[in-house]
Amino acid sequence: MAKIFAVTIIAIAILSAIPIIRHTWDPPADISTHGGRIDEQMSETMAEAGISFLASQILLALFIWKFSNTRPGDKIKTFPGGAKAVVWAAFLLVGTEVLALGVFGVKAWADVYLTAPAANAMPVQVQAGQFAFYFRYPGPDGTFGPLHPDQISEANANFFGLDTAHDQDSKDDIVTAEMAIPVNREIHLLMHAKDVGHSFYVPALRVQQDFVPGLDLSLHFTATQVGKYEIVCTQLCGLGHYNMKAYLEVMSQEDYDSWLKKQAALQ
Amino acid sequence: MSHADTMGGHAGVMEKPAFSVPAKKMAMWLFIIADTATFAGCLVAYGFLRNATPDWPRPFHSITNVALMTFILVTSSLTMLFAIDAAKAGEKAKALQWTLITAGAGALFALLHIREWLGLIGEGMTLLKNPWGTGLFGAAFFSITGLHLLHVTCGVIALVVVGIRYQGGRYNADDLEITGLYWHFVDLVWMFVVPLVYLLNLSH
Amino acid sequence: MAMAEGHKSNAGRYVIVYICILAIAFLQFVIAYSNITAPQMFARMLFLAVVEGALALLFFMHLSDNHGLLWFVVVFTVFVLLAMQYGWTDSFRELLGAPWSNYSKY
Amino acid sequence: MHDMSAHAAEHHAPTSFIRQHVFSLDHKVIGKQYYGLALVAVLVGMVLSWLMRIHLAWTNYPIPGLHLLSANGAPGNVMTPEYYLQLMTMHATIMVFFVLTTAPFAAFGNYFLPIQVGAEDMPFPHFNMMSFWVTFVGFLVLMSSFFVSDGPTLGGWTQYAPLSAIGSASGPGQGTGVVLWAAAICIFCIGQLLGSLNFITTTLDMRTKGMSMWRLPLSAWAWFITSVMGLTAFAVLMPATILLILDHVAGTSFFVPSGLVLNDQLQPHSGGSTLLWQHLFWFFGHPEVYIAIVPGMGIVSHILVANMRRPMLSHRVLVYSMGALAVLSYMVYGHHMFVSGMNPVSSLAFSFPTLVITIPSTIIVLIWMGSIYGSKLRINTASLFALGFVSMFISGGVSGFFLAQPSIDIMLHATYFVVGHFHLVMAVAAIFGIFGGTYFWFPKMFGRMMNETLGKVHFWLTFVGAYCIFMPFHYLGIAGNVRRYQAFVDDYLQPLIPVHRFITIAALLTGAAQLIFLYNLFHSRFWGKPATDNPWEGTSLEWSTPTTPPPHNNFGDKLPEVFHDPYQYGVESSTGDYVMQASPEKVKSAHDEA
Ligand code: HEA
Ligand code: HEA
Ligand code: CUA
Ligand SMILES: [Cu+2]
Repeated sequence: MAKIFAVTIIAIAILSAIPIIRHTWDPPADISTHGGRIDEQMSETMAEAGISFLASQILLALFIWKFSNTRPGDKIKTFPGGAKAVVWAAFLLVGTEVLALGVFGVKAWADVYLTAPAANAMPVQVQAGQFAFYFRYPGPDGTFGPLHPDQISEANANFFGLDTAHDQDSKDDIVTAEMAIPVNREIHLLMHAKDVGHSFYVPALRVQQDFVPGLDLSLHFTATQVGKYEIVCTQLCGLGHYNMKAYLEVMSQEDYDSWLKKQAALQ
Repeated sequence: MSHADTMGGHAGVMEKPAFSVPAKKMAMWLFIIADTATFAGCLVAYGFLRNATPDWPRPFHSITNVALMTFILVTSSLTMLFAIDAAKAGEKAKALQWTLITAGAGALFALLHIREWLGLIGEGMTLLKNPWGTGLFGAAFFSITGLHLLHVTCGVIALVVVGIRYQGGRYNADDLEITGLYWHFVDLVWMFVVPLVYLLNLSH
Repeated sequence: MAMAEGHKSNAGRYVIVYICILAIAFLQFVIAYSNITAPQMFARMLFLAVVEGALALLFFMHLSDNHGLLWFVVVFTVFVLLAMQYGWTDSFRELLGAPWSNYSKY
Repeated sequence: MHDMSAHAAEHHAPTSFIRQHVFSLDHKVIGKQYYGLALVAVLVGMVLSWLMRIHLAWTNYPIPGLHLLSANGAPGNVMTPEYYLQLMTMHATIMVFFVLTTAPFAAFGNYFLPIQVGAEDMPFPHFNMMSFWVTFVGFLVLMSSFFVSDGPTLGGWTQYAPLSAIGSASGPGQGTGVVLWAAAICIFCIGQLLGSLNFITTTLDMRTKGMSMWRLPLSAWAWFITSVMGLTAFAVLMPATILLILDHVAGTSFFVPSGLVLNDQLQPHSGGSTLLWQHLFWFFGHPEVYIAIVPGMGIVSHILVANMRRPMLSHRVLVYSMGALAVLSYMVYGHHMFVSGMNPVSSLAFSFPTLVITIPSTIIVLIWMGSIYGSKLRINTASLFALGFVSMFISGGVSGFFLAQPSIDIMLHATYFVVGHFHLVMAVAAIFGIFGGTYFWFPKMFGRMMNETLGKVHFWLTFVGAYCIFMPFHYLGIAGNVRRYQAFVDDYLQPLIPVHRFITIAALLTGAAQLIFLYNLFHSRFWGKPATDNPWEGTSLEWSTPTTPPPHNNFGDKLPEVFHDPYQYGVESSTGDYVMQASPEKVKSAHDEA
């Protein structure tokens, strides 16, 4: 029984590792400038934690194998070095791992969250509401008009609550249901929640950030590959949570300009 | 062997209790730790919201009432200590007397507190809104002071019950002391509620 | 159980502590009327309240007589109370807004 | 409280049925009641998970009979999106609170903590009884939300505001459902606080002669450490749920900011903070997950030593490590909030202690493994489950190590990677603790042995099955599969649906395997082989009771006296290779620490 158990543990551990090693299920390929660090952090962790995982499982299995079929006369042995060795091993091995990954990780994290967007980054506002994203571009004047929550009306397609009659800045704002951005240009995403918590997750862009009702937040990123990607909501927001998504279209600058013109005409 | 004996750590049969504190008293201390966390949770929530809200109102004009309440509650802690002292010295009648005085002070405190509430309600303050600013003020104020008032009320009842049973011989000086611990704790909480909830919201 | 013989009254000590607590409370009321900023006021109030509370814990609740229990209660409670304070940075974040996130800056 | 306890339980056995079986003051009966409650709860939770799994794999297929559960939730037997979320919320709430807090902690702890410290009972039997019945009422309140008009809440077990706080405008079940949920949790907290008071005072003040703190078995230490955590964790969740209820019934806005618009209606709320709820919830939430696992660690250690026939490499290091987990658990809660909009600097401040938590965890695991080295390991169902716990804890713990890094959590947060992580540690490891405890202590609790063959079959199916369910969750998460989705409509999720089907089949089979356990449990209860007083040749006090199950006052008319450390195995004594704690026999031992 013990031997089968030991073999099973080893088999499970190795089988578990195979899809990882073969990259059977990987996240969508990275299209951001900051994502490389995140991926690197991920694969380093995968290597170190993976080795720890395999090593511990296999060791466990071997010990079970070896020490479960002792004969009555056998003496109890003590692990060489005893508890002291164990504590030292834990502190040294895991401690260095923790320190190394912890310290490297700071950089990857800071890239996303602790750096200011470039001064020339292109602003886009995104609003999350049950169960859709809407995007707003500032238009030719480069400024966003103020939001008036009391004027929000799905029926009149006034998703943001803009008062185009009175607010000069709002008049040229462009509101869309999908997000288009030019490639290789830093985007400064201004996040606003209309009702409850939502999240902005684009796996390919390596960004995820919750929307917090009552607190506007921001993200900044640069997409490097033209293409169509999915923006999905990852914060439970109600019955339509699973279906709350939008497309992110990364375009060449020319395509983007003409797209924006078309959208402006539709307002 | 009666259970009551083991609670004190029956010499010879059991290990000495940790910290030499018998189970009942230990339980009260643990309750106090937990209750501290409860009050702290409420106070942190209040502080978080107060700090985050620019239009936080500072409506209190007069501090006479709350000063009086503080005086009464702190004094009731003193009378509680007299009760315990008397009980430890075996002076039963005196102990009961002091306990009931403590309970009376607690009741007076509760009455003043309710009067205070009624006054604020009269000025238009409710859980939802008040004339001075964000509605959160009333919600936080009534929740925190309400929780404290609940503790005072329970304390008064406990004091009366324990006092009477002490008189009847069912409880001893230690039980009175444990009730006293609770009472001092209610006082201690008030020492934080007054400056944080009242005095910081005093209008100038 | 603790019985009459050998019990000495602590009334004197209690009254002294009582007066100290009242004095501190009085000081708080005075500070409440002084003209200082809210954070300054808060710091002073909290400090004095902690002193008051410590007096009550030590002498009214007799923790000064039992050092083992004193350490257990104080270390445990203070640790938990401190751990609860992480939220403050977000309180300020809500007050001041998250950095780079105000759309009307454009 | 005084009238409650002082004159409690002069220890002669009660005679009336009510006092014996319903409002019993006997910690052993209360322990069994808790066990029964957990069993009922786990079955409900498991059935809910089947329904969820079937729906996830074959969305919009009818599940026969489902409309009987809720006509609104499953018109034509097809689960609606909201009903999926409602079932998910109930699944998690039931499992976390009413299974994982009650079974390893309240059930086994109640039964065995007083016995292991050598006491007749807990110091406050009335509190103990109330603790169970209050918890039971909490369970009823939670279950009642299945029967209100728009069903239970759909907000997830974390009940993030403002979804949880603005009422039914935000979705079905967000009105009465949330109030019932919050009330149930609040009541539950009260019950567990009463329990914690009893556990701590039992450990500190009720130890029999010779039972110094260091002579407590590891299971007793684990319960003690857990109750210390519970004391403050539940005390903070309780007011948070009350504030949440106030937001509903009184219309306050603690957790609801102003300016929210639902269905084109500007909400009347003003000023609250949604992050505040998250801070309060997770301040409880993270200690809670250790409340779920630490008793399991204690039980597993206890089972392992008895089956390794040698003491742990170091008793003290294990205890210190569990203590370190408890301390650190208060400093890491923000790792659930890395991308929640919390200050990103705090994320780093939370990440570091979270990473550090792997060190005591590693020490615990390595002490177990190092103790197996050179031991004379006995393989039986209990020890298999204990070893299975170790394997599962390693797997689940390692995936926690990924999540602990905020930079990686950007990709993995709110994906099935998280679901895989916490099911491995909670739904498998901690549940294995319960299984191990059951197979190990059943003879003492019911005086009969469980069937070993059935037990081993149950173990194999569950062990392999659980890995088949919960390992693939990690792959899904790495591929970006978002959790709390009732269906997978996004383009990039389509290729993952076959994986979900595989998981569902594994889940149904693993679930079916639990029927073997149930059969074994009930059959052995009445017809099992009668058990001896000490079937596993254990050393701690529960094996020294004069009868099996123990008499009403546990040890007859005389409390035992303790002469040894808890785990004196591998010695030479008159009884064999072990000497019991209560035996005055002097033996030569390399391991006497006390
Ligand atoms: C029993 C419950 C339990 C336990 C024990 C743990 C243990 C750990 N958990 Fe887990 N966790 C949960 C239950 C639990 N967790 C739940 C329920 C959630 C989700 C809640 C929700 O959102 O619904 C969650 C979510 C969660 C998150 C948030 C993820 C997110 O939402 O984005 C994080 C992030 O840091 C985390 C980290 C950890 C860590 C570092 C440990 C560590 O304690 C693990 C330490 C153990 C080991 C590491 C294994 C043994 C060591 C070795 C074999 C040595 C070598 C290994 C390495 C060096 C890696 N957990
Ligand atoms: C203890 C906790 C626990 C347990 C046991 C389980 C058990 C299972 N869980 Fe669950 N689950 C959670 C806690 C738990 N879960 C939590 C916290 C969430 C998060 C919800 C949220 O997002 O808000 C969740 C969410 C969750 C999801 C994700 C939903 C989503 O994000 O959309 C899924 C999906 O498959 C799932 C599946 C399962 C399955 C198949 C099982 C089981 O079927 C596995 C098989 C069962 C067993 C192996 C145990 C059986 C035990 C016994 C029969 C007896 C034990 C004895 C006693 C108690 C006395 N669970
Ligand atoms: Cu929006 Cu989920
Ligand atoms: Cu956690």
